[in-house]
Amino acid sequence: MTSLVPPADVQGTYDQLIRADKVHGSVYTDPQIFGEELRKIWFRTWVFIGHESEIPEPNDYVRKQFATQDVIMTRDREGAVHVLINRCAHRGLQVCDDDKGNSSSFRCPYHGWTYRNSGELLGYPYNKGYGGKGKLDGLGMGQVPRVDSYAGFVFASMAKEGPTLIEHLGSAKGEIDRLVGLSPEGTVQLDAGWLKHKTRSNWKFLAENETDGYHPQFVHGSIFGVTGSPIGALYSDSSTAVTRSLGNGHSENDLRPEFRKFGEPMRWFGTTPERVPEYVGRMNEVYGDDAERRMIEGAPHVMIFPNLFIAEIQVFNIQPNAVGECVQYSTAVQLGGAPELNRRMVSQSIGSVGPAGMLLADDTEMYERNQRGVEMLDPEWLDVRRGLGRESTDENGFTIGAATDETGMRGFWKHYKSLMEA
Amino acid sequence: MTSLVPPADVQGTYDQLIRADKVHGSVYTDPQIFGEELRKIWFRTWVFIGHESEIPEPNDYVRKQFATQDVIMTRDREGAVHVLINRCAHRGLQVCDDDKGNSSSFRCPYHGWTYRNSGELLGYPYNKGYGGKGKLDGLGMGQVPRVDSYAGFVFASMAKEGPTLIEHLGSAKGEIDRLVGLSPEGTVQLDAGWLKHKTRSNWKFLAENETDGYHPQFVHGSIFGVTGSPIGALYSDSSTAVTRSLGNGHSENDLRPEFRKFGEPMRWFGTTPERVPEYVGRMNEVYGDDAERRMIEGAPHVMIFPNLFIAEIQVFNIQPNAVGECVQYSTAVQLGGAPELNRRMVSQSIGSVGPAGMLLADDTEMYERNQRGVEMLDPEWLDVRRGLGRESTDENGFTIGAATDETGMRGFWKHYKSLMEA
Amino acid sequence: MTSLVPPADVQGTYDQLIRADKVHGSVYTDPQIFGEELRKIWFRTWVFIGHESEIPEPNDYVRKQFATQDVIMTRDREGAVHVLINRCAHRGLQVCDDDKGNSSSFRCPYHGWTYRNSGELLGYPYNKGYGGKGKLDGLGMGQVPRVDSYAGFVFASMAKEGPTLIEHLGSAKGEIDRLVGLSPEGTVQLDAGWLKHKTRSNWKFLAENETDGYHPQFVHGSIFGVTGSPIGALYSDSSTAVTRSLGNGHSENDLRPEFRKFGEPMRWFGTTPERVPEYVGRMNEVYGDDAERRMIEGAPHVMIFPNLFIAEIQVFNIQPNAVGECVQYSTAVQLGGAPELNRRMVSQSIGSVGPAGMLLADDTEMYERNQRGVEMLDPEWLDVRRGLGRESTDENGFTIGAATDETGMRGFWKHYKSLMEA
Amino acid sequence: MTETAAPLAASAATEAPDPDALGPVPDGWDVREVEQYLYREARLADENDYDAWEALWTDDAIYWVPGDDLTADPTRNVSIIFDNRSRISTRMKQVKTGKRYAQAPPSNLRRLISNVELLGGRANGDGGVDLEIGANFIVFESRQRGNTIWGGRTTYRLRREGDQIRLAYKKVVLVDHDKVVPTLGFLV
Amino acid sequence: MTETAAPLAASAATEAPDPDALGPVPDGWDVREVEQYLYREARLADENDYDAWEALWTDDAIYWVPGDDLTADPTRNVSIIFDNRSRISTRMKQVKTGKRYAQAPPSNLRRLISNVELLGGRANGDGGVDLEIGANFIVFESRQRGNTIWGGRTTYRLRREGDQIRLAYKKVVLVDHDKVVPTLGFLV
Amino acid sequence: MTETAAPLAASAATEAPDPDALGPVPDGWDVREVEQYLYREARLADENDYDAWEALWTDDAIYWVPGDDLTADPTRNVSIIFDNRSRISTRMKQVKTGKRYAQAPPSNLRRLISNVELLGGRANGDGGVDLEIGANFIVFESRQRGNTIWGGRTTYRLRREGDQIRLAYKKVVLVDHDKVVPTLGFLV
Ligand code: FES
Ligand code: FES
Ligand code: FES
Ligand SMILES: [Fe+3]
Ligand SMILES: [Fe+3]
Ligand SMILES: [Fe+3]
Repeated sequence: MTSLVPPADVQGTYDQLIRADKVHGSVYTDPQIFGEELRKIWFRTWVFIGHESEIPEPNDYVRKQFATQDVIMTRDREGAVHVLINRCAHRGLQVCDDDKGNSSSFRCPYHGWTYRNSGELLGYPYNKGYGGKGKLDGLGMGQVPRVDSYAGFVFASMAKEGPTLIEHLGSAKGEIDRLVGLSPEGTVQLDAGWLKHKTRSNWKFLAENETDGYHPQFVHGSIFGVTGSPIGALYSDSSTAVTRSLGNGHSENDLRPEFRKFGEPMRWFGTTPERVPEYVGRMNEVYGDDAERRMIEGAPHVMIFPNLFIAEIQVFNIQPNAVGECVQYSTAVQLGGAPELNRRMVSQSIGSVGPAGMLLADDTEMYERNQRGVEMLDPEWLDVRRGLGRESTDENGFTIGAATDETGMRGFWKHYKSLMEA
Repeated sequence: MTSLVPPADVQGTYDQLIRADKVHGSVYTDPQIFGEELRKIWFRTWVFIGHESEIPEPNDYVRKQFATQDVIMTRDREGAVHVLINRCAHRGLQVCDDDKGNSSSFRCPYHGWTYRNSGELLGYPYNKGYGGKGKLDGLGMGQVPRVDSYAGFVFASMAKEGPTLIEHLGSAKGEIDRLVGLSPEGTVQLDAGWLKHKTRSNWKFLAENETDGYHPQFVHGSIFGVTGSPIGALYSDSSTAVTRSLGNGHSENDLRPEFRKFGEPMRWFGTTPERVPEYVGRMNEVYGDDAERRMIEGAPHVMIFPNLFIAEIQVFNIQPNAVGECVQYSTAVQLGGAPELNRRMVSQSIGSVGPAGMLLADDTEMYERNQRGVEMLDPEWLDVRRGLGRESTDENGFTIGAATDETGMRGFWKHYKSLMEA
Repeated sequence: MTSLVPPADVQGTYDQLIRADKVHGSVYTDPQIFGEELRKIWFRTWVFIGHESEIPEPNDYVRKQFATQDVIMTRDREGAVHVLINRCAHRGLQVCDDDKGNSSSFRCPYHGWTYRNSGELLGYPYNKGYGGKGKLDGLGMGQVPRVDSYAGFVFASMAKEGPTLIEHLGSAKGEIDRLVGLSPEGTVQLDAGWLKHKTRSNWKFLAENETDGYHPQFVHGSIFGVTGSPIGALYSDSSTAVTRSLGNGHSENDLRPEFRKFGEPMRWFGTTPERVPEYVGRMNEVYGDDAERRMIEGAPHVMIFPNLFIAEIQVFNIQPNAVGECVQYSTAVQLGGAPELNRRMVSQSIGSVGPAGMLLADDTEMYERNQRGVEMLDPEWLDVRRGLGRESTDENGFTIGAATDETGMRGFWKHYKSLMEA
Repeated sequence: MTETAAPLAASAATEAPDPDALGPVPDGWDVREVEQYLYREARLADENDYDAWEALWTDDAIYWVPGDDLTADPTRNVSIIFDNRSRISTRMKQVKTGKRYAQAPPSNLRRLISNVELLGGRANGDGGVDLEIGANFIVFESRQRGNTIWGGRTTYRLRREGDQIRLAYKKVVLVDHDKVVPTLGFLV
Repeated sequence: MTETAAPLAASAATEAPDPDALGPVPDGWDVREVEQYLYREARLADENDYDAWEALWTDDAIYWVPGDDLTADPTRNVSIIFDNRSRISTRMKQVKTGKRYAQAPPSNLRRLISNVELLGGRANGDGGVDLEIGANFIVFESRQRGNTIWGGRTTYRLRREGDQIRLAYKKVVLVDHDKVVPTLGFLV
Repeated sequence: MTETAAPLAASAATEAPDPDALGPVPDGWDVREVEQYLYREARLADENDYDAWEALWTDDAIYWVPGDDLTADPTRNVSIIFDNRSRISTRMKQVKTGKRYAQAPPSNLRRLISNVELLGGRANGDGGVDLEIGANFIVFESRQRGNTIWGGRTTYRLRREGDQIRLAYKKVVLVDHDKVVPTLGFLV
């Protein structure tokens, strides 16, 4: 509705809509802006698609959502990963209708054209109609031009050129390393399935919320209270945890200061070494002196722009459907060589995330109330000034704020604006 | 659909779309025009929101629809009435989720910001993140700039300046006085609850229909017939009732000439003094010689631009959702000091209005068929000439037509055009 | 969604969107283009509405869909056929709410205005309000300016001037003649009722598919296989059938070469003379030596631009609701004087077409997957080159291709472009 | 426009039921028999068999569809429907004219009645005890407006009169009773 | 495109039932048993157990889903479905190929059968009397097209053959049978 | 954001049921009694009577709502819900705080349970045999988000403990379990 009532005092340029301490509500509700986001962000920058462990074998494939696009993440005969757009080069039919499987090729049901799982056109029936075989060079299923992965996390970019994935990840890369570093085998799998949570909210409310350390005590007080969880304390005024803007729109809640303070291995996981002896043993074996640090500091809590959120033991893939709707795909982290932990992570994740999760269902309620709220006309702005007055720069030159500060959001908007104005 | 097929012969200026004797169908179907109506009518002129009797006590509040806006009508500690926009000044969340209640403040669930029921920001948790208390001057829930009431009817205007409520009501004020004058205590309450009737129709079809004296015999013949109702006769060729354009888009069906003709007290209410002795007694007590006139002339039948309709014993609040959808909120008039009448008015209203009402459900069917009809392309126009040839001017200078004439609609369009061209 | 992401490399002119060998996906997904199609195609050229046999008696009427318009096909007292737009000239109400019936006039429920079944305003109650009777010249229900029929097939055009129906039908006329020529009485009825199949697809996917000889073996293999149907062979590489572009966007799959090859009467109908002796007898009686040819060559398989498809024994009426949705109305051909055949045609049609049809439900699945597919962004184009290299011109100067070629589609697009650029 | 609905002033003086007065399930009732009765009532409503449906009611009938406030006294607050026997009769007469446009043409309807539970006994005005029943329903309504799916909870009270079972009370609470609802023209 | 459906010309000569021929409920039928039978039929349809579902039918089976005109003779007017036993068989064979794309991939389905009433007895071709039953249903269908909720009224005819109960007749009238409906690819 | 849900790490070690272990329907169960029990369970869930609902469960309870892969082992793959008794208890405690925003304010709910079939007996951990039941459902949910209609298939296991009937197992498969679903905050 606000799109019917453009704000009187802004011209709509991103410089006016996005300011140091506030953001205009229309960026969450204007369909034109969403269309521009598709072109300038979702179909240009690196977007998280899935994990290699979902397609372990040659010729495995799984269908995925890539913003508004229906894509297939495939592993070809040689093991290379591709992201294909699910559209036939003949008359544009949706080619693949299975959610996942194993096949070296795809066949379109309409006229029987077939494609290699890397997208090339393999054959077309009655080829005389085209003057014989091999006469349709250049036709094939759409292949997302750039696909790359890090620690098995597969990202895709629709832009033929641009920053590499490593450049895009920048310092967020280290957070993925931290996660992998909790595996005795140095590997992570995301093969426990994905929950699919429909959210009637603009995708940015999710991205901003992921490292918003201000909300947990309020939104999640109900579960913290009944379970006696210590999590709330990590996001309080007295917490030593910091919120860090990692550049390129990435941000994290760095909880290590709190965990170091206690210095208790596995506290980050809400348990003790005694309760997971096998795991602790393997970690000590593999990492020796450094094992304790790893088990004390725990997993990262990082939002990787625009759509990958690693929340310690869960991973979220956020994909937009429309200006006011998106999907949260969530799963449990599974660490190579840690069966003991993995089962617990599955169980905890089921309790926490997804449509009925005791944490995420409440976040999602906020996202949806937020979307309804910004349809209202006054006040027009969202405030993001929290912590602006007490930010500092860390040893690596990153801006950091207190545990409950909006430092991450400001980093998000800085990068968002740079992309939208590009 | 018509928006896909703009009329060939109009440029779309309101002067061309709205003429003395016809109106172009696109004003009911064009989303752009609806957006402009929001800005130039709904968010500028005085709009009926609710009644003070819905929030009798200090700190009472009730949520209301104000066109596309979710608002809260509150009464503060001192008894002043406010209309707040239900959006948090922090990150734009919908703040209040209760339909009604009593509270001196509202708390946003997302980060715990609290607001006084007059909209001012009361507090925000962990205030150090903002440099301490009271550092967020200027932030608060949106307050509709002008709120005023007459006889307890609360109106709001999003325009900081403009005609006063009294100026806007103009002569319609007298009609409200007539209603109040039927109460031995000179008061009206609207505290019998509201029925909420979803209507897939443009709001203007309702506003125009409310004083359309041409339709009752046809649309309501079914109920008039089975109940032997005399109402039909009031809206016939031979009726002495008049349709009056009251200026500012207001209009009425003035039935007094008919009731004066009979000179029977309480006939307007379909009853006799014998059946409501208590009430008649109190009226005579309070108003002496003038009581009889009041009880003969009865209650007004007036449409107050753009959304308040007083239909003798019922009150309607019309609010638009979108170009093709609106909501009718309806309730029974309750007269101070008239318990005997009030129960009957509740019972009659239940029978007449709302989603199952024996009168309004049929009007609503017409509204929806009207909306479907104007999606058709030919003829492009709606005819509003009825009675144009027999209008006259009354002693107060108002245009009046016969009981079945479209005098009220023409007054509506004159004012509508003046606002839309402003 | 693609409308949010306009193709980088086209300016959007039809010359760029529609090329000799490919068509841009946006023509199936862009709401603006759909709006332009309504104006330039649906509301200008001749559109199939229904058949005279649906309203055999004077004053019969039946409601029909005409693109986005709700129309009434009527037969007046004198037997003339009219197509009225279902909108009241007074305030635009939908006038008629019955699907069909017999009446010399229509009455609007809102204020009782009545219309002759040819659209003229008959009367309006309380006419003094208009200065008496007959004062509203020029008001009436919308009448589609041009209505004409051929062999009982009723077509309507919203354009007051333009090619005649016969000119529009051009050579497609001969195909209708072929169908009629299968009736011993030389008549066709479409009075077996219509199935109404909602299809979430752009209408053009249907129009193109109707004479696409490339898909049957793949889409319909399931039913051909289990029933041992010979139909598949008609649409194979080795078939002698031809695809013909008939001009004006019309096209056909001409199966006669195949049927002549076998020279078996009634083979086209999947039966033998022995099984329909009565019919064969009547045909011989009436057509003598020519009867056998007719019974060998069978019924046409022709798509008449933009929305009439005669599929041997079934007739389809395609009507668009929106850019991504249309309706398929289908019925069984009924031949005058062929009761034996007619029952079989009803039974076969029920088995083949409509929402549960063993053929059409599968085509419709393709239409809907096609629509989903073209929402994808890469490849942007649909390929229509099939057979381009082996086309020839027949004795009448029409382009013909092999049984599986896209000759018909290219003819469709040529005409489409000419109308859209007009 | 709305007209003064004077002729509709059927006195709705009947009090709202006292929710505390629920006693044990009276003897002589079988869930199966009750279900079949409710299915029949549903069928008559679905098929617009107005006369047969009206004939089900007792003289002290209450047919109630509350609005948003379920705690409200229907004699002092508005409801979507709050009919006594005479108003039920008026409602039937109106729709039978064929010009009750909200139901002309009539909706196509089918409803599912499920989760039928015998809840207890309720003292009635005749000194007897009515059987109180709870059930959930879904109504699939189709009309030109489009398809609408209605859902809710119905509380029925049945009474034996001679060899007849009669409907004394039917309270229908829509799941979305607190929301904006479209025209409810059929017998819910 | 549509092809001449010659091979589908299974004769549907079976007459439409005479609506006046309904007699009393034949002996030996219990609502509970009937319900369980209908629930099983529903489960087989929901779970695409095509062979077991097909085996329920008698040889003179009629499976009928009328279109907009409920008064039409299905042998002279089009219906959405009007299958005799042999066409039921063809339909099952087609879907079992796995290339009946309207059901490949198959819909996810669950349906509720409710308001089951034994309506009477109907003389059948074998000189016996079939039990005629009425029930209402809602089907929740999910496929890539989206979720669709179907509702309507089903008239069944059951027959005992030895110790088996067989389905002789199933007529499914959709509530919105007179409207435009999407592909109905599953067993309704 | 999501926090480490450590306190939620209730061990869900209970194995997924072996689908092959279904035996004959144990003695002493009547469909009618079972239906009434399921209707009561449904009513308690619809009316947010959390304590009474929680009290239905056995100590070895499993409350399971699978996600898209129905063949997945819930101890190794994510489910929408996979609660053991202690997590059911945690879930109830949370919602009773009144600050479980996904259910504060609570949804308005009514559900239909239909097609109830006694499927067989399933050996339980106590050496006894639980009754396994299948039923279909539709839930009509209304909240500010809008109305949502949920549909699916529920497999229940009931056990007699003394004179009580207890719920040992409830597996709810949504028809659209393989699709994106909105927040499921209520007791399904
Ligand atoms: S559309 Fe894919 S093969 Fe023709
Ligand atoms: S959005 Fe309201 S307190 Fe943060
Ligand atoms: S709108 Fe048709 S008579 Fe007035
Ligand atoms: Fe009216
Ligand atoms: Fe086809
Ligand atoms: Fe959170």
